[in-house]
Amino acid sequence: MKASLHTSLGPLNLGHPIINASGTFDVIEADRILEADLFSDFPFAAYVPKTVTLKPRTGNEPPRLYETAAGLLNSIGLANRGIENFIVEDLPRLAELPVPIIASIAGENTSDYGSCAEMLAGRDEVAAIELNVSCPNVELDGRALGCDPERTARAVSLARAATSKLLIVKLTPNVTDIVAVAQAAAAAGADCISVINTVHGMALDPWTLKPVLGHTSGGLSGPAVKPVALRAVYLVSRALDLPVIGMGGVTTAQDVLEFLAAGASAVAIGTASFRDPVLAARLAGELRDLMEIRGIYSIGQLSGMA
Amino acid sequence: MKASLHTSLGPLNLGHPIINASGTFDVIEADRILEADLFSDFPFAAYVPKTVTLKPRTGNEPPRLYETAAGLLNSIGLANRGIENFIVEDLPRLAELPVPIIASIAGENTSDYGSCAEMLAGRDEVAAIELNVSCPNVELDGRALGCDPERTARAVSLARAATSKLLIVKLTPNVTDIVAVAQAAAAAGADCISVINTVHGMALDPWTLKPVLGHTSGGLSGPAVKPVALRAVYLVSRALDLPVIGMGGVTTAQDVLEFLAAGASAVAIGTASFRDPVLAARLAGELRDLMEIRGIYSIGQLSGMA
Amino acid sequence: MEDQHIPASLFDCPVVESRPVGAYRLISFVAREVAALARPGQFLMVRAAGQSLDPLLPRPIGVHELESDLVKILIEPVGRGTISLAGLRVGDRLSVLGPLGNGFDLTGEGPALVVGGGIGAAPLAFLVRALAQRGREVRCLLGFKTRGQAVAAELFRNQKVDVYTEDASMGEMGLVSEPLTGILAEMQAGGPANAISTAGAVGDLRAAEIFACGPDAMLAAISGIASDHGANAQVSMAAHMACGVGACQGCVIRTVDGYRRACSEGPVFAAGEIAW
Amino acid sequence: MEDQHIPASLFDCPVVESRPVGAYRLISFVAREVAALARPGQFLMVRAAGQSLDPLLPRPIGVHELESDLVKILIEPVGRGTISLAGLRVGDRLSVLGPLGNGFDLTGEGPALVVGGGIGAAPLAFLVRALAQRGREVRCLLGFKTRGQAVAAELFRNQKVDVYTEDASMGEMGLVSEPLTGILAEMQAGGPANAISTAGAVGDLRAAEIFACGPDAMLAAISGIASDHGANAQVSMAAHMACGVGACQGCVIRTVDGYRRACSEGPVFAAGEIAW
Ligand SMILES: Cc1cc2nc3c(=O)[nH]c(=O)nc-3n(C[C@H](O)[C@H](O)[C@H](O)COP(=O)(O)OP(=O)(O)OC[C@H]3O[C@@H](n4cnc5c(N)ncnc54)[C@H](O)[C@@H]3O)c2cc1C
Ligand SMILES: Cc1cc2nc3c(=O)[nH]c(=O)nc-3n(C[C@H](O)[C@H](O)[C@H](O)COP(=O)(O)OP(=O)(O)OC[C@H]3O[C@@H](n4cnc5c(N)ncnc54)[C@H](O)[C@@H]3O)c2cc1C
Ligand SMILES: Cc1cc2nc3c(=O)[nH]c(=O)nc-3n(C[C@H](O)[C@H](O)[C@H](O)COP(=O)(O)O)c2cc1C
Ligand SMILES: Cc1cc2nc3c(=O)[nH]c(=O)nc-3n(C[C@H](O)[C@H](O)[C@H](O)COP(=O)(O)O)c2cc1C
Ligand code: FES
Ligand code: FES
Repeated sequence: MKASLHTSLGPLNLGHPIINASGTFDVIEADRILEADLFSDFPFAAYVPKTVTLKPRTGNEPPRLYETAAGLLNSIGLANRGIENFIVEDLPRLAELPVPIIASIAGENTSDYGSCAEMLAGRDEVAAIELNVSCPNVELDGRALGCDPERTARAVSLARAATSKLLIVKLTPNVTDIVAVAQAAAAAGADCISVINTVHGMALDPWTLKPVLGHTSGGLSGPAVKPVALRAVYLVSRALDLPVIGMGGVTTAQDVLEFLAAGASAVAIGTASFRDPVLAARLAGELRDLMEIRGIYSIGQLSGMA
Repeated sequence: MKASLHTSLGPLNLGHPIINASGTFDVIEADRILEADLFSDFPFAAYVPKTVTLKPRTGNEPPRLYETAAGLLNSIGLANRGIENFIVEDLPRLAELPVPIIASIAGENTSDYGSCAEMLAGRDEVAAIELNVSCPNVELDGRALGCDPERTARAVSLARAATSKLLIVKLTPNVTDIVAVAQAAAAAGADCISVINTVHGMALDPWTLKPVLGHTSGGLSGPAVKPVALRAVYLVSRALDLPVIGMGGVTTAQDVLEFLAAGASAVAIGTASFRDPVLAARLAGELRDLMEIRGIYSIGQLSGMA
Repeated sequence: MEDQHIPASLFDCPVVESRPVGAYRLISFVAREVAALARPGQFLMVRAAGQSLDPLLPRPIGVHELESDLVKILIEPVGRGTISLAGLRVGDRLSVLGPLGNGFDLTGEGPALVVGGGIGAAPLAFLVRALAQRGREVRCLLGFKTRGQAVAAELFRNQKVDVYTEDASMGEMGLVSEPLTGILAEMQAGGPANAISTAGAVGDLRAAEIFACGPDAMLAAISGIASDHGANAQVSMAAHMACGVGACQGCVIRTVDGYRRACSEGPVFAAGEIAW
Repeated sequence: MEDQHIPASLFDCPVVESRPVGAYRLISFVAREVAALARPGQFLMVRAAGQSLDPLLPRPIGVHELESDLVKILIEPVGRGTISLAGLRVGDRLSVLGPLGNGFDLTGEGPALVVGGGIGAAPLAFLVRALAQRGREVRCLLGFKTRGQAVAAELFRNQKVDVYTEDASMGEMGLVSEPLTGILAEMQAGGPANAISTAGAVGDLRAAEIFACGPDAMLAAISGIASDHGANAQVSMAAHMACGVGACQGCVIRTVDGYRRACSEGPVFAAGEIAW
């Protein structure tokens, strides 16, 4: 018997549960630079472009990256060409992808979320909108809007009012109570929760002993944060009756299996794509094998098994 | 010119800045089991015994340990024989150590902190008291008393009223705003801040896909959390005019150097002692070398350099 | 079990042999002090020497055998730590803390029934040899899932070993605990005390004694059989460990007297002490 | 610099040579496709193949030289990633993504002044050879801190190289940027355009052109000298990278037009583009 990898996020059907994490995979650039034909042979079940904002952002001062033990610190600072350019230049090209597009948006204040959602509301190429309320690299103190349940709820309400598209809210782990923020998002109309964005952290240059990152601190991703992410998925999926997209340190098919068992309906790959640029293409098959040797034949059976 | 490693935590003078993290080094057991004579040749500049509580605690259901990427999850649950036994059985033996003793105490509620501090107040063997308000393994939701600035302040006030000994408050990173909790502790009379206790996390058994730990979730330590710890030290030491003990993932002399540069006055070693049981004996010498090649000749000069 | 205060130290040891034994890997390294001090059932905290943080911590590994200055360990690669150990080759170095733990109590005099399951067989080769050297009658039963594991029985060179596999690919088919009742009765009958029909009293040194290492379920079954027959049983228990020296309280086993640390109060416990 | 759309792929490559070259390590591996496609100044994202998470990510490493199916890289072990790469031995395998980045633009015709600092010399051997093959007059200056690094100059086998060390332990003493003004003037004078006294106009193909790779401070100094003499300069910039393919926005360099990604819009930039 062959395990089915089909899964869904509310009304959004996915051929398998593995998608990319926003900001870590650029299909247009990758298709240009790599030999692989990514538009016809796309490894993920949905495509999440880099977060866009109302106005273009140049991003934070470099250096923006530093490897730590089993982790990566970044302080990109949501560098992007703005939602206009995204809609005009990228969306038409992205529409050629054989999978749904989940646009990711962020704002400098709650009203930006409403404005951005409104601009995407009429775009048929966009299957769902992810509200990134959790980037730690915008404010210097690493305090994202999503640290506050009320501001989160306000941002979600404004987006909800602007569109009937599937609304995913991506939360930060840098809070005392992630479940409270998730509940606030749900009450305000979120259809799905993504956890986790990066964990705030910092590194010093080994020689100068000054902060390595131009932005002083940054967000930690990769295998180092997997235990934090798994716990967030477990808690949020138990507390809420919404589908959860799990991410944070997923590097192997075994990790995907664990995030699904913890309660996720889909799993996103970020940092691991940097480590192994062809990882995504292998994962779905390996996941099926791991499910079958355990006698698990559907994602539904697996999801929340823990 | 030889660098001086002398440092201090308020009135408490230390021969060098490297101490052990509570719960990770048991000098009585280690002296019994290992060939080394730890009572005469003690590697740390102060000794912090395992946290004790008013009543004995059996601790959490096993398994209590699991290795993750560059990290260790534990859910010991403050297993200890109670403060009475600690005072009667351990303290006389510990008094033989050539270094100051920093007793670590925790409570199930704020008043326990007052009671425990009172019991230690008259013990000359105890140079300082660390209030562990941050153990993630007592409550099932991982919510330590130290997640709440007000409860933290109350626990500190009660301990402060009970003793004039140096009071160290050990904080959890599992909060939205660690500086706010540190400030509450300081306002309530803390003399020194320790950061960080473990980061909440979780792991699943790779085969059964159930939580590995008997307690479901646990606390993450080791190199994986170093960026989180370094950031906490940097923020807290800048915001407060109190000495800071830095810890979380310190594994090499370079790490010690970085924590001091980030603002710590002393640095504690936890998980790394499991990896290398003779690490502590080497670190002070290696730290001096790293300081000298950088032209740094005192901890004061180094502290806060970042 | 009694603690005999053998001082443990940290050693940096060169690997001089590394070869597959079926699904396992046999690794020999030079560690004179460990070889001089270790007793059967003791363990070592072992990791590949060096700076790599993957894996982060050493793993508890039983002493499989000693041969002059050499210590031998047998590794089943199941996860991050053991896969790394199984990858060691001649010339690589090991960081070794030990010997640790109490080991088996060999001071009894009755016939010994040594039972191993899977990689739990690893520390038993040394045990069987030591028991035989003390002049005790020894029978050894080893159970495995598959032939790939069962070939490890060849490491018990000069000892007669009965092998059981779950898939009948080698030796007898079935779980090693199944024939136990019969064998135990047989051994008790052959014992000089000859008091088996009334079930030899615990503590009777001439009664058969069981020594076991393997999965919890196997040890629990053996414990039940032993108590039914009034035979002593010593079981070596597994637990995830961090410090290995009693400091972290991480490796506790549930006993009838509460939690006990596998590293410093075990790993060998009287079967009757364990809260199965 | 112009992008010539050479498709990059991921390869698993066996190491066939690994030897110290002073303070650096030279590693050769089989990578037919990379050897066929790579141009001077391009780089590879490289890590030891396998499951170890330490280090986690590949590192950008310039193509040092090509030799039929072999790609050679020169490693300065400074941190987690490069120390791991320098530890590779014959028979180990590398995971290699590439070739990546734009590389140097070799289409000019004037004399070429190639300047390297420290490990920045690594990609220049290939460059010098390619320039010479195009019939361009080439002078090469390499600066190092110490003799341990400077022995890497021996890798520029058939090329005349002027070596400078800061501690005078090999070649001339001093920074490589110091003699530059004089040499540049000399080369411009020798150039067929012969318009040096009025400082050869930018874009004049017969004017001397500088190609440089090394620490930022060196590149900034060279850039200043080049602009003083109206010479073109192409500089290869360093940045920490994660994706290597323009996706993460992590490797940006501050240019006069804002941030540019070193991996996909560089690593080679016209010196005048950089906001020093
Ligand atoms: C006293 C003692 C002696 C031992 N002797 C040997 C020996 O000689 N040879 C040998 O190969 N192994 C031995 N082990 C077991 C070995 O320590 C574990 O298999 C090892 O810790 C697993 O680590 P890992 O990183 O490879 O696997 P992990 O990634 O930690 O775990 C992989 C899987 O194995 C399970 N697992 C891990 N450790 C244990 C454990 N201790 N008990 C039960 N399940 C576990 C996990 O739950 C998981 O399903 C011994 C253990 C103890 C306590
Ligand atoms: C296009 C390109 C080509 C390169 N070619 C080579 C090469 O051929 N051979 C070679 O040995 N190295 C080369 N490098 C540099 C190499 O990638 C870095 O040294 C490496 O990333 C350092 O990683 P690490 O883990 O060893 O050190 P880390 O632990 O990351 O850092 C150690 C120290 O080095 C500093 N550092 C790290 N990376 C860089 C960097 N890229 N620039 C400046 N300082 C840095 C850090 O700030 C720190 O002080 C190249 C870099 C680029 C961008
Ligand atoms: C370089 C980098 C850039 C990122 N940019 C974004 C972003 O634009 N929007 C967003 O929602 N998350 C962003 N993230 C967070 C990831 O989407 C993901 O939540 C996080 O990295 C954890 O997953 P991982 O451990 O698999 O990387 C970024 C992460 C990295 C490492
Ligand atoms: C096994 C274990 C037990 C611990 N027990 C305690 C404790 O009793 N009291 C306490 O304050 N912290 C305890 N901690 C936390 C450590 O003291 C330290 O804050 C944390 O592990 C981070 O440091 P590290 O990364 O160096 O281990 C424990 C940590 C571990 C791993
Ligand atoms: S492993 Fe630490 S107490 Fe046993
Ligand atoms: S390294 Fe990712 S954009 Fe350059």
